[in-house]
Amino acid sequence: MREVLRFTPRSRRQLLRALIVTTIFVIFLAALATLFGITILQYTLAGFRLSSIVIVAAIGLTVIYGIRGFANFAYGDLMTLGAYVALFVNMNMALSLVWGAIVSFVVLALVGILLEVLIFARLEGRGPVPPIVASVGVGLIVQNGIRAVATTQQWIFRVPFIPEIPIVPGLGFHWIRDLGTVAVGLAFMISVHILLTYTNLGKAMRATADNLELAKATGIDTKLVTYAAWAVSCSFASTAGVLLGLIGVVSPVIGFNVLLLVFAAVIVGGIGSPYGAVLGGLVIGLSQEMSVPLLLGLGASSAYKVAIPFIVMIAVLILRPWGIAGRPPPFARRVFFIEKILDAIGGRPGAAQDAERESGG
Amino acid sequence: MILLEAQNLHSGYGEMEILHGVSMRLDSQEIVTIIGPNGAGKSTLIKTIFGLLRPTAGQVTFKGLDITGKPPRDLVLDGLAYVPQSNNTFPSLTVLENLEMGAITRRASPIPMPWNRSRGSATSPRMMNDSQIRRRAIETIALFPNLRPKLRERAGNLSGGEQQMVALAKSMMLDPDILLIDEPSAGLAPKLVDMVFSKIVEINGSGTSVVMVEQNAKKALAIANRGYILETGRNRYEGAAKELLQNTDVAKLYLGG
Amino acid sequence: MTERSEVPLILRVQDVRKSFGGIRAVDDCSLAVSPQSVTGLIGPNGAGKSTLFNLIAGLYRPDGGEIWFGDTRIDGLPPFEIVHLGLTKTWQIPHELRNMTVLENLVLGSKHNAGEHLTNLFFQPGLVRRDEKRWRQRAREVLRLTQLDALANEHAKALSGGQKKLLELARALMTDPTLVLLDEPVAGVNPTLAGNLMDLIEKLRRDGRTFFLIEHDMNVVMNRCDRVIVMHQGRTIADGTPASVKANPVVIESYLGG
Amino acid sequence: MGVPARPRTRNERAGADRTAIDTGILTNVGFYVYVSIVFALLALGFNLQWGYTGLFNAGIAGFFLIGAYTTAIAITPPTPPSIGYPGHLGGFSLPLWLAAILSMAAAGSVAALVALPTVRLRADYLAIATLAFAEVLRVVAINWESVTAGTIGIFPIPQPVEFNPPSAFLNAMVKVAIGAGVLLILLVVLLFMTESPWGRVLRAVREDEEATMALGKNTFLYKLQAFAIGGALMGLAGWLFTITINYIEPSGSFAPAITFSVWVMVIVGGAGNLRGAIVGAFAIYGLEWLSVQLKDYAPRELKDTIFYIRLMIVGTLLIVLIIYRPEGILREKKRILR
Repeated sequence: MREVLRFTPRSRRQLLRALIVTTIFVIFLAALATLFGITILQYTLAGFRLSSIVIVAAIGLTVIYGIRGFANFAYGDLMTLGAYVALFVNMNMALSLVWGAIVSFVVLALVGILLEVLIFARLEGRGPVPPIVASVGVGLIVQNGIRAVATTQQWIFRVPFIPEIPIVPGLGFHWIRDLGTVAVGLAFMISVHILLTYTNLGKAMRATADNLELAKATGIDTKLVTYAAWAVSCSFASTAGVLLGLIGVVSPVIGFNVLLLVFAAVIVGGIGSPYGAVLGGLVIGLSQEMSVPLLLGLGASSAYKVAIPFIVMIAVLILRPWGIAGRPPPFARRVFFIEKILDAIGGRPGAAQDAERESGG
Repeated sequence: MILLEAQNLHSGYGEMEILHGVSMRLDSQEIVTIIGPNGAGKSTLIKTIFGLLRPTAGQVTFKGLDITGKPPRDLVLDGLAYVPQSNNTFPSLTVLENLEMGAITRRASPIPMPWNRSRGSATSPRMMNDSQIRRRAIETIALFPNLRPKLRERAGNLSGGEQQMVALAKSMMLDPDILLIDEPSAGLAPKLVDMVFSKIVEINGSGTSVVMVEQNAKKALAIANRGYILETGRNRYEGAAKELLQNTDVAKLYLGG
Repeated sequence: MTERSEVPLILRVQDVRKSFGGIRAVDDCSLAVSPQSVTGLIGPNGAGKSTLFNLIAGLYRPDGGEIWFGDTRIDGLPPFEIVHLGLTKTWQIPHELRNMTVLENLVLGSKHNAGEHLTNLFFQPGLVRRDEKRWRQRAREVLRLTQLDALANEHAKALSGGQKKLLELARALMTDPTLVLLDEPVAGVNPTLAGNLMDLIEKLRRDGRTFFLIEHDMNVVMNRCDRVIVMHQGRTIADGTPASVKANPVVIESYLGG
Repeated sequence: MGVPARPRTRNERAGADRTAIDTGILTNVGFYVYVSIVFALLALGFNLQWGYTGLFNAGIAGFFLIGAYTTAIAITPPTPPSIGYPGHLGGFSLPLWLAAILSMAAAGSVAALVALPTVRLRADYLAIATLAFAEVLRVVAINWESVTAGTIGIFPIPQPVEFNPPSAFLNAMVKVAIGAGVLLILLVVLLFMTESPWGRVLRAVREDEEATMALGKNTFLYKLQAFAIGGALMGLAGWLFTITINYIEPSGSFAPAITFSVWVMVIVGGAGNLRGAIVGAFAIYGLEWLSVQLKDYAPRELKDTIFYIRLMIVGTLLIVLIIYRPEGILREKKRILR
C-alpha cells in the first residue's frame, strides 16, 4: 500500500496552490498593515472569526444541498435553535457550555432526521421550490417557537471571564472568542474532510450526491445516507449557532441574520461542494470584516459592511454561477445578451456558458 | 444449470408498456447477449430483472428463488451486479473510491444497528471490513491494469473508455454470480469496444455469468454463447450465438425488411 | 464558399463540433439537406444525433463549425430567431406544456402574434383581436390536419404518449416552418397512428416543407425517406438513398458491429 | 400622532392606531381592509412572477420598500432635522397619483435590474439572490439616515384627504375607497394582460422554458417583463401602504416575514389565479388582524405570544399546503379557447 500514502500529482498541485494563495494573502496583509496601521489586523482577525462560523454553517448547508438538491432556508433558524438548546443546558442545568454544545449537537442531529421524515421526504422529486417553501415554514415555526418559549430577551452564555490579551497596541485577541471560534471552525473542517474522504458513510454521501440512481443501483442505502446528511447538516448548524452566541449574544434572530452570509458563501464557493463552502466562507467572512476600514475611509457607515458579501455574490452569479470551486455543469442555460457582451469585450469565461438545463435543473 | 430466468415479463415506464411478455434464461458460466434494434426493450428488460423497474406481470427467478421486484440493494447482496449504459461511475469520487462503493453492501457496519439486520453481523463471513475491501479493490484492479496508475484520479476526469472500465471493475468488487451489462460499447471508439469486450470475456472466464445488452450485434454475438433477439418488446429469435450470426434475417431486423 | 452545388440546399452543417466534459458528442460533422425532401438521420445510440439537432436549433452553441439555413448562417443565433427564420424542432420526449390545453399549446406556436407584445395589448387592441382570431383559426386547421381536434380543450398532460407526439408535430407546424427537425416522431406511437403521421408528413412535404428526422423505426426510414444520412460516433459515415445506405458495408458494420 | 419615542413594530402600531384613535369597530375593520389590499397588491405582483412565469422571488419586501420610500419621500412636506429626528430626503409635496407612478417606476426598474443577471439561474439561486437584495436594501434604509431617517422612519405622512375636524373613521373610509379602486382597476388590467396571448406565453415559460424558446419566443424578455411588472406592482403596494399607514420604518414593515406571508397568500389562493391571490391576502392578513384583536382578550401570559403563534401557524400552513395542496386551495382554471 505504499503508493496510497505517496502524494499524487493532484494533491501536490493543490498543496502548492494553497501555499501560493497563503503567501499572497500574508504579503497582502503585511502591505495593508504598513499602509493602514496595525488595526487592520484586528479586522482580519474578526474576518477569520466570522469566516469560521460561516464555514461551519456553509458546510452544513451544502451537505444537504448535495443530497437533497435544495437550499434550506430554515438553516439560520436551526442555528438559533442550536444556540438555545446549548443555552438551556448552560443555564438551566448549570453545565459548562462545552456540554451544552455537545447536547445541542446531538439534539439538532435528531431534529434534522425528524425534518426529513416528517416533511422533506414527502417533497422528493418536486423540484427546488416546494422544499424551499417548506423550509421557510420550518424556519418560521422554529424562530417564533423560540420567541414564544424563551421570549425575545437576549442572553449571554455563562463562560468563564477571560480578559483580552493584547499583542501590540491596537491588536489583541480573546482566548474564547477568537482562538476558540477559529479552532472549532478548523476542527469541523478537518472532521468533515475526514468524514468525506476516509469513511464509508462520507464516500456514500458523495456518491449519492453525484448520482442518486447509480447509488441505488450500486446498493448504497440512500435513505440512510439522506438521514446521515440531515444529521450532519443540522448538527453543524447547532455548533455554528453556539459559536454565534459565543461571539455575541443569544437571541431569536442570530441565525437568521447570518443565513444570507451562509448562502452567499455557498454560492461563491460553488453550491453542493463542501470544499467550495470553505473557500466561500473565507471570502465572505474576510470581505465583510476587512471592508470596514475601506468603508470608514470612504466616509460611509461601517454597517454597510453586510452589503459587501452580496456584491461579491452577485459578481460570482453573473460571471461564474457555478461558484469559484464548483465545476461548470455540462450545460448552463444560454443568455444571449451576456454572451454578446462577453463576445464584444473579447472573452468568455469558459466554454460552458452553453445551453441546457438537465444537469442544472 | 439455470442461474437466472425471466418468464413472460411485462414492464415499462409508467403507463407505457415496453415489454410485452419477454422471456430469457441464463445458465451458469454463460455469456448471453440481448440484441435488437433501438426501442426493442433491451434496456428495459435488464432494468426489470435488476429491480429498477417493477414488472406488471411475469416472474424473475435466480437460482430457483423468486426475485421479482426485489430492490437492487438486496440483489447486489444475493450476487447480482449491474452496469448501466451511461453515467455509470461517480464522477467526483476517485477510481479507488468508486471501487469501494461497489462493495458497500457488504461493508460491515462498525456498530450493529437494528435496521441493518439484512446485512448480517460483522462476524458473518459475507461481511467485509475496510482493509478487506481495500484488498479486494487491489485484486479487482489487477483485471484492469491500465486503471492501476489512476487509482487516485477522479473518475470524472477519465476518458470514456476508462470510465467504462471503472464501471466494470466496480461491479466486479463482490465477485458476483451474474453481471448485467447495458450496452458497454455505446459511445466508444471501435478499438475501445474490442478492449471492453475482451474484458467481459475475461470476467466470464473468472466464473461470472454475463447478460449483456448490445446494439453492436456482431461483436456481441462473437463473444456470447447464446443470444436473444428482441423486437418491439417481444422475443423474436433466440439461439446459439453462432447460428444467430449466420442468420440473414437478423440484419434485416436492424436495417428494415 | 468556393464550391456550390447546383441544387440549392436548405440546411448545411459544416465541420460542427460539440463536446461535453471531454466526450465528443458531435465531431466534425458535415451534412446537407435538400429542400422539399424527407431526410432521415439514423445511427446507433450515442451517435450524437439528438445533440446535432439541438445544435442546429440553437439550443446548444457549437464549439466550432458552421451551420447554414438557406443563405443565413444560424450557429450562434438564439433559438427564437432561428424559429422565426423557419426552422423548428420537436423532441424525442414530448415537451408538451402540461397544464395548458391542446389548443393553447398550438396557438403558442403563432409567429409574430401581435398580442404577444405588451405594448400592442394596450395600443392596438383591434389588431390583437384580429391576430388572435386568425391564429386560433389556423390552430384549429392544424388540429384537424393532425386529427387532434376532438382533444382541443383537453390539458396536454391528459394526452396519451402517441397523442403527445402528434401534438409536438402540430405545434411545430404552427410556426409555419420550411424545415422541421423531428426527433423520433413515431417512437411510442401505435402503428396505425404512426402510418397516419407519416402520411401527413408526406402530404406536408408535397406542400413545400422539408423534414429532417431522427428515427429508429427502420420501416419508416426505408420506406418514407428520400435520403438517409447515417451518423456514427459524432460524424456522418454514409449518405444516400435508403437502398444504397442499407447496402453500404460501412453502415452495416456500424450497426451490426464489425 | 406625536413623535414616537422609539421605533415601533408593526403589530404595535396596529394596536396604537386602534386605541389612540378609538372610533369603533368600523375604523378598525377599515384598517383590516386596506392593509389586506396592500397585501393583495403584493400577492398579485408575486403571482405574476411565480404563479404565471415561474420566477420564485424571495425579495418581495425589497420592492415593497422601494415603493414605500419613494412615496414617502415624494409626498411629504419639507422635514428639517430637529432634536430627536434626523430629517430625511424629501419635501417635494408631490400629488398622490404622481407618487404612485414614481413608486411603480422605481420598483419596476430596480426589479428589471435585479432580474437581468438572475432570472436565467435556477429557482433556488434566484430566491437567494432576491432575498439578499431585499436585506441589503433594508440595511441601506436603516443606515442612510439623511435619506430615510434611519430606524426612526419617515412620518407624519399626509393623509390623502384632510378632514376638518379630523375624523379617523372618514380617513379610514377614504383609504378603503382608494385601495378598493386601485385593486379593482389592477384586477381588470391584470386579468386582461394575463388572459391575453402575452399572458399565455408567460404560462408557457413556467411550464417549459425550452419548449417555449423552440416555439420562437424570446423567453428571457418575457421573464424580464414579468419580473419587472411584478416588481412595479409591489412598488404600488408600497405606495398604498405609505399613504394609508402614515408612517414607515425599515425594521418591521419590510422584514422577510412580509415576503413569507405573501408566499402563503399566493399558495393558499393558488398559483396562476389572480382572484385566488386576493382571497389569500384577505384570509391570511385576517389571521394577523385577528391575532391583534384577540391580544386584548387573551390572558396576560399569552399577550405577547399570540403574535408568534400566528407566525407559527403561517409556517405550518406553508408546509402543509406545499405538501398536500401545492396547486393551492383555488386551482388554476382551464382556459377554453373559442
